[in-house]
Amino acid sequence: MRRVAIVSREITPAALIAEVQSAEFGAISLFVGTVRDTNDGRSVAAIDYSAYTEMAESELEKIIAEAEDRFGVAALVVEHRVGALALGDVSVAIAAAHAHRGPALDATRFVIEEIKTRVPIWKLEHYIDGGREWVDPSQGRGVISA
Amino acid sequence: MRRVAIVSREITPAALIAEVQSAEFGAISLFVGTVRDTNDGRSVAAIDYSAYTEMAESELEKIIAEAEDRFGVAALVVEHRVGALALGDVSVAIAAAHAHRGPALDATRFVIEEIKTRVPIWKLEHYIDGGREWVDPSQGRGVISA
Amino acid sequence: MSLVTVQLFASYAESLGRPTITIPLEAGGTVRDLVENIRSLPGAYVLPESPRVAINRRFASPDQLVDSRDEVALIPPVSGG
Amino acid sequence: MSLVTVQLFASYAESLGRPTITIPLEAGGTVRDLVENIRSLPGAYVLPESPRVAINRRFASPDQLVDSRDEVALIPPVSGG
Repeated sequence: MRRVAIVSREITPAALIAEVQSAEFGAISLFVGTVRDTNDGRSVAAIDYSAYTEMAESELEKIIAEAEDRFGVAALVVEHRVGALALGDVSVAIAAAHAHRGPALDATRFVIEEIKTRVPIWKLEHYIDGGREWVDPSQGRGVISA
Repeated sequence: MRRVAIVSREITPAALIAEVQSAEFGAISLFVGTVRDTNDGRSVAAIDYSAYTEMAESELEKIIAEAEDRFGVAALVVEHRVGALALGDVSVAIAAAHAHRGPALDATRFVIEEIKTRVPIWKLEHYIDGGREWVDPSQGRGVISA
Repeated sequence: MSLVTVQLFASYAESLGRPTITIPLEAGGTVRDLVENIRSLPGAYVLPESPRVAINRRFASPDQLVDSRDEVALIPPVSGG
Repeated sequence: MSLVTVQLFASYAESLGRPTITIPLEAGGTVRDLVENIRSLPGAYVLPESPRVAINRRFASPDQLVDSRDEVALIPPVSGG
């Protein structure tokens, strides 16, 4: 089971677990990213996620192929949501299954780290104080403030 | 949210996620252990899990307190099931949440590794060929064969 | 001379005011040349010294040649997850 | 001389045929002394050279003193998860 998707609906982590689960695997690792109420000391009200969808899915496919090569994890499902997300909403979920725990945990961490550096998805944060900012992890702060 | 439990009912991973989830956290890491159909090359039919329940819960409490100290993870829930488990059944689930992904992932891995070395829980594996064996990771094989 | 269509996203699309731009490029032009041509547009101050460029949905090096039939995109610093 | 109740689990309980055993121990006896006294029981061949012992739900060192009021358990190699 290998699948990636950029989705514009709610992500259900339990569905990803069910997708990778199999009696041949003894370990499932799931990572879930959610919209946090604070970033860089500012109170976040909501986040708009956008993507270059075709390339994002293509990069995600490459990342899970690399994870399979590195860790031998054949069951790996990734969903990333785009659109207007509220506080607490799930933005990304990654589920990996393997016979043993080590590779399942390694694969999950690898995928989220790679997503953060090379998958073309962007966050526009809206703050409680009315401001908004494109999040730019390479700068520590966004590139456009308002 | 900190909670540990040795349970004799089904474990629902999604319930653990919901327990640790909060808008103050941006990352949730979940590890799920399940009954695998093969161990050490033998076909497994089922596993009986037993525990020294009071001490197991006490060790789990210590482990999550250590994880909190090490990784600053304040939301950590662990359930381990005992009794007769079938193939694919969830034996253990660990959910950790944190503002950031690193500590959430580190805490989950720490807890499962510690469980494997110091929580008094035991597996009696039943094989398709009719044999049974107490699993002993320190030996590579069980200590009693039949 | 050909015209290359370039997709913009996020802060770049906002600053340049459009989701796509059409940029003239000499035959044999590279990613570096394309970026230099984009710098003359209003709002292009938002671009860092070496913005990431994707050609046909893969990250491209500055020396890579650009063809007008390529799917070209400027990729702002990513922040998914 | 006092009597110490020791809980057994998993392979140890199976090999020694009981979930608890009662073991005589001299006053001032240690975990090491207790384990030596257990070795005389039928089925005790299952015990490794230094079995883990828990006193009051904590792993104990071989030199720790054992009191008859303690909650004592022999802990087989764990295999949870």
